[in-house]
Amino acid sequence: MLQPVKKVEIIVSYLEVPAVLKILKKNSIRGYTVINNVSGSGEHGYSGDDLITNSYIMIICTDLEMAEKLSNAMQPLLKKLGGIFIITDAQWIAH
Amino acid sequence: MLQPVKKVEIIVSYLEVPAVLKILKKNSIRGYTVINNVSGSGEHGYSGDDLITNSYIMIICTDLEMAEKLSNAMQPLLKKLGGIFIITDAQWIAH
Amino acid sequence: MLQPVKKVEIIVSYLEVPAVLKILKKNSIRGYTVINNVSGSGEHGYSGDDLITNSYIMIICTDLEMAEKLSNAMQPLLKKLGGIFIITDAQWIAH
Amino acid sequence: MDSNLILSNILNPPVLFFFLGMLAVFVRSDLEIPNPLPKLFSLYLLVAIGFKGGHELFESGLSPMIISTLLAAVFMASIVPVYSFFILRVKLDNYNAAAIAATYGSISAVTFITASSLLDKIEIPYGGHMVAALALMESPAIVVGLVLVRIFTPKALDISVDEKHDRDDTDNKHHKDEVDNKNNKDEADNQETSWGEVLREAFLNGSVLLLIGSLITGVLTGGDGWTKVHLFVEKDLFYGALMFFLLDMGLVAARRIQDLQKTGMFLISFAILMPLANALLGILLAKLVGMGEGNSLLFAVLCASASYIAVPAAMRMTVPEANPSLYVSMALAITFPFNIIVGIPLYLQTIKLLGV
Amino acid sequence: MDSNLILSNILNPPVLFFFLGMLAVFVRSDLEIPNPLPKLFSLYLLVAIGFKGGHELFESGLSPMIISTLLAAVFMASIVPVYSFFILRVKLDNYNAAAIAATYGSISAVTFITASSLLDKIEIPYGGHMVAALALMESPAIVVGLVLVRIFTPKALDISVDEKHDRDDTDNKHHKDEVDNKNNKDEADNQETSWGEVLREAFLNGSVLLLIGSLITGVLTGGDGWTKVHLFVEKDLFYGALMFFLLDMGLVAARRIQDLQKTGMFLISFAILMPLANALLGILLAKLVGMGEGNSLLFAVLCASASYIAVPAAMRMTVPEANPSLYVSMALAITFPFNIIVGIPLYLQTIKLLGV
Amino acid sequence: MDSNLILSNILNPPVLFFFLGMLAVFVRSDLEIPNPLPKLFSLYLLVAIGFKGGHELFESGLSPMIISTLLAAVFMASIVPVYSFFILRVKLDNYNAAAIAATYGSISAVTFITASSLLDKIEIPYGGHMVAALALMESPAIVVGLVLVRIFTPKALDISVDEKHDRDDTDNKHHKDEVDNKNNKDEADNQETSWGEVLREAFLNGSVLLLIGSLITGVLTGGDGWTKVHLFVEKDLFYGALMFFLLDMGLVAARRIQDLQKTGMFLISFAILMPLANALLGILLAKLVGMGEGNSLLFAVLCASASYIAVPAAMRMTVPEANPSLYVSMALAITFPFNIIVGIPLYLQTIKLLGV
Ligand SMILES: Nc1ncnc2c1ncn2[C@@H]1O[C@H](COP(=O)(O)O)[C@@H](O)[C@H]1O
Ligand SMILES: Nc1ncnc2c1ncn2[C@@H]1O[C@H](COP(=O)(O)O)[C@@H](O)[C@H]1O
Ligand SMILES: Nc1ncnc2c1ncn2[C@@H]1O[C@H](COP(=O)(O)O)[C@@H](O)[C@H]1O
Ligand code: NA
Ligand code: NA
Ligand code: NA
Repeated sequence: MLQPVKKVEIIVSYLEVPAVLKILKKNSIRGYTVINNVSGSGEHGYSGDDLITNSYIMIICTDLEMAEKLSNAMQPLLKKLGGIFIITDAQWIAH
Repeated sequence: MLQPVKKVEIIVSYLEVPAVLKILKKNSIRGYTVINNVSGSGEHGYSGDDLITNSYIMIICTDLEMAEKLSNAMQPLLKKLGGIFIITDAQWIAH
Repeated sequence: MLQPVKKVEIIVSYLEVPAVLKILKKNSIRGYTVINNVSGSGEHGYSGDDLITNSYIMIICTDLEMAEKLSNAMQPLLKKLGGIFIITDAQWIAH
Repeated sequence: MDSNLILSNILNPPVLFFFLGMLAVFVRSDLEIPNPLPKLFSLYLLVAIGFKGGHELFESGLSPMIISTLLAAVFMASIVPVYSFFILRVKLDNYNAAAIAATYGSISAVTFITASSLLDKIEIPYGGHMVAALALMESPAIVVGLVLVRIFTPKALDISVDEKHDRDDTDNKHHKDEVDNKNNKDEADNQETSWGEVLREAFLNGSVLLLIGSLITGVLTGGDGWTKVHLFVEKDLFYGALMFFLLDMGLVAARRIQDLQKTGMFLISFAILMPLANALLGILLAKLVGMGEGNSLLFAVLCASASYIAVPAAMRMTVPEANPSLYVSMALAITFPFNIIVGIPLYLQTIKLLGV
Repeated sequence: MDSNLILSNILNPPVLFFFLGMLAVFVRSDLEIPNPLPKLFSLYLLVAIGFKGGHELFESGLSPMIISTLLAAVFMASIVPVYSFFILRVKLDNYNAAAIAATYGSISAVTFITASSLLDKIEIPYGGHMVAALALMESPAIVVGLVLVRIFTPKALDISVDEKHDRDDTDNKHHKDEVDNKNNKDEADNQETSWGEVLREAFLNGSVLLLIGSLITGVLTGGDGWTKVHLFVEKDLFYGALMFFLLDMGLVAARRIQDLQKTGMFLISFAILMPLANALLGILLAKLVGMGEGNSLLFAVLCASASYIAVPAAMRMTVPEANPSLYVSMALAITFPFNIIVGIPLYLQTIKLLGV
Repeated sequence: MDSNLILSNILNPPVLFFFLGMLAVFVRSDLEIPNPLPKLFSLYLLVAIGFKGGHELFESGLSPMIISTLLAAVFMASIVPVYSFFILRVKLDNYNAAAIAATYGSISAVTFITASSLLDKIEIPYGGHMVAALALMESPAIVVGLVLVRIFTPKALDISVDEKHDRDDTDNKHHKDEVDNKNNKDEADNQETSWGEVLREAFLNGSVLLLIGSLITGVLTGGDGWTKVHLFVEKDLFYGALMFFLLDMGLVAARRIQDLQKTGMFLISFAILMPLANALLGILLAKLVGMGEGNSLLFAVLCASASYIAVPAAMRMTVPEANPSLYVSMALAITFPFNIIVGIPLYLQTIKLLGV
């Protein structure tokens, strides 16, 4: 009943969320979850709280290869505009 | 000092949060964290942003079997109303 | 291209966030993400919703030892004021 | 149709802001009203119309005409979902038919408010009891919808049903009776809980409670309370909040328009023709009761409008087999703009023509 | 008691909305005012009473009576936690006793505002300097509470204490002195930081700063500033915001009521009797100072009310050994509704009887 | 300088609240206005000035003077970033120079509103068309900034550039031309998308659209709409919202001040001297056009102010090589407070001296 999946977590400026969702669409990924209004600090200094906040995007990939495919598709955006992309192993209930 | 735990993550419509908390209570789980106002897309189309948003619920289970017990208890709800349930291995500081 | 990292997740009262960020600074950690307005229940009863909410803090540590170092630095605070500290293995795109 | 009426309706700041919201989505602007700010405006509008209605009810007292109006309101709210259901069953399965029927049996408070702002503008009077009618019309359709599901798919309300309806949002198949209804051991149990939940959801949901609570507060605090807060619940502040809420509704409705591709012509036609039919029925009933011009318009608008908040929330929990993107999109992306832009002046024109 | 007074108090839209909020929780409605909207109302109310008080202070100037009132305020805020502490120690450990004592020494701004709205309604005048009294009474109790902890459990404020107090929310044991206080090497260090933090938390916390800042703004901008913004800080908008905030407080207080099971009869009685005693003391002091009817009521209400925002936040950080669900629930689920519903008219009646 | 003018400007509740916000950060109070409440105030302010400006435009109609003013506005918005760029290039790389230049070419609506509130206070009239000027001045600088980047670093706008500019926030090196601009196969493609995005971002971003939409609504709904909502968009409510928004701006600006350490004296001087120069140029142009005292002040303020919302958002996406903490901090932590506190009365004094 439990099935291995890859959990992808992305943190980018809220301005870039449309670009990320476009990439998901291109890769035929229909399932994702977004948390807006996230603040944080990284190479580009502090974001959040005031004018430009971050968003957190989570994608559960049942297709294990998809996570890495996605990481390739996201590379240019991350290189250019910064942000976080991580992959974790998890298990999910296929319902 | 670090101790293995199971991290359970649930994403459901905010309307279903009371039902999930009831299930937690039934299983004597007192510790959980909820993030409201989460948006997302899945089999049931887009939720969030406007009228009906999702909630993200996280439960750290120190009792490793509990995670799977919980997954069984949640099955009917997930089958009926959709949503995400995943389990990840983690370590925590027992304080 | 994918590189192993440790993902640290902390849940504490929003009142304690400045103290946690101070600890991060002391350990020269510049990258973190905070989600405010998180509710939850634990040993100290229910927080959130009304007067005192929790915050969720996530730190991706590329330096694998840092996660445990951080767990030591956080111990006294967690002992005193409660909260959650967990570590998960993940992989990230070094961009 | 009287073009002055259309112009009066459109050249209203709130209605123009609805267009502005839609425009923002069409030109892909990043304009947005972040959560939970829209909730602030909707809570405020409910309190304002409730309190104002209560105050006017306090002033006017109960009359036989008011009581007939309230009975007519409950009658329409109960009967609309029934005939809607049978029309929808022609093309849809029972679940979707019942959910959409309930949606159209209930009402949209903002459509009502927009209509009342037109009446204010062209100075046609209306009574505070119409807010009570509004409150009474929110809930019955939810219950009727569920009764219909229970009658036509007897085992459907079982909350622990084991097989999930294979909903498919990507194409346009809404086959009838394709759901497998397994019996389940603790069915009886679950059905009871379910009914309790349903009735609570129907009659005690947040907006109904806030509206009725504000109405009663308006009645109880009488002239004194009114003097204290009337500038909070009416006039400039009220219009301002309505402007912002309609701006948000424009954004939300326009975002839903793309979902309509999956909806098909049958449902799109339904979302325009059913309001017209319901409004006409409402107007005739209003004439029968002798409501007067202003109240008749508000009554017609209540009959014609569809719920996109209370009913979808209830249906999502109680008829999960139905596809929310169908009923929400129809109510929000077609019926709501149709009523706001075309419907309100059209119904008023009809009322004038029929000499209600 | 004068039943007119009770009715006047209850038939006030804000108080009725407090009941509506409680009702919503009791009937398990899904009505809610999502975060951070309640914060909007509380920020607004602080600015409004601060600015209004400042303006009135600008008009009246400082008088010996005003200065005596402010001294009386600081006196009560410092003395209430001391005697409360010794009463509470009979049944509780030092930590919980000190935290609850601090809670009752401080004040609730919304209780104050509700009382002033009753005075407005029955047209009894009161002075702008009472807002200054309110501001002065928020903080001292926090400091007194900590001093008490320091005196009676000398090593308690050590921020890096190694053993965690085994708090137990599920049953009702609050044994005295059960906490193990290990000495720690860098104790002195930590205590200093801790004191600095405590004083800042006490005197510069957000609500105190905003209130005093608005008060000073009201004084500095004089008649000119008042003309510009008076309709923003008083009358209909003020009552409207108070309605919404009390609606939220009703929701929050009712949700806390279930926590009271764990509280026990001793603390429930304390949460009603202590406000009565404090109010009476306040009234006597007010008579002594010669404050007049309106100011006496506000002073009594300040003495009787308990903090559920500033003090809990401070105590959670500085006396973590105390159980927040005790002091928050007492202040919020018992003392606050008691004052709003019964206390305010009762104190006013007493003032009238005593001919203050 | 006329000390009355300075006092009049500072003893304005909104300006005092700006100081209060800064003070809260300096004394490390926990005062905060949680997200998305500041957004509520900024949306409201845009709607209010837009609608009010539209109404006044409706009353006054278009005159040659108004048209000259709007042309002067577009001229200044286009020319300021050009000369700013060449000054900044002396010390900075092209990316940062262009981003900062664009920031100073665009405007800050809140600075404009604060200036208009001073004019209201000292009763100097001004025209509704100045809001149209404001709207016209938001966007051109974004486009000019990008054109400059394109001309001076021809391959920079390539959205899939493979090498990341090694931004370094911790020290103050902003070497010129250190960025490696690799050619990329699908460059042409990406540049096109990029340009479309840029123009949309510039001319259809949320604040521009809302402002222009409200302006047009104000024009279209004429006297009728104005009667309905004027108390929503002007007077007490407007000042109240401005108070809250400036309180938040004080908090935000003060938090940014620590970033200035990394900025260096060159940029700090630029952030004060450039507004002075731009204001002077604006005043001379205003004299040429014959705008009158009030409009001249608003025009000077538009020229002198720098954008900290629209332009940073655009630059972050389109010139990611530039360091946002530079241009945001300069605009927010130096130029904004400078204009609010010193600039506005100084520009007005200058206008009076020059007899504009
Ligand atoms: N090491 C990290 N751990 C957690 N979040 C991070 C980390 N680095 C960056 N972030 C998040 O990603 C956002 C953008 O990162 P950056 O582009 O590095 O400034 C930051 O504002 C943080 O919210
Ligand atoms: N693959 C996925 N990855 C992340 N979140 C998902 C995924 N699938 C569904 N969700 C979330 O779960 C919610 C309900 O899912 P569903 O019932 O499939 O529509 C969605 O609105 C998303 O927020
Ligand atoms: N087992 C758990 N799983 C998830 N979150 C938890 C858990 N225990 C505590 N928390 C979170 O941590 C906060 C503080 O915990 P505590 O100090 O135990 O009351 C709670 O309010 C929850 O948000
Ligand atoms: Na209807
Ligand atoms: Na007190
Ligand atoms: Na400028």
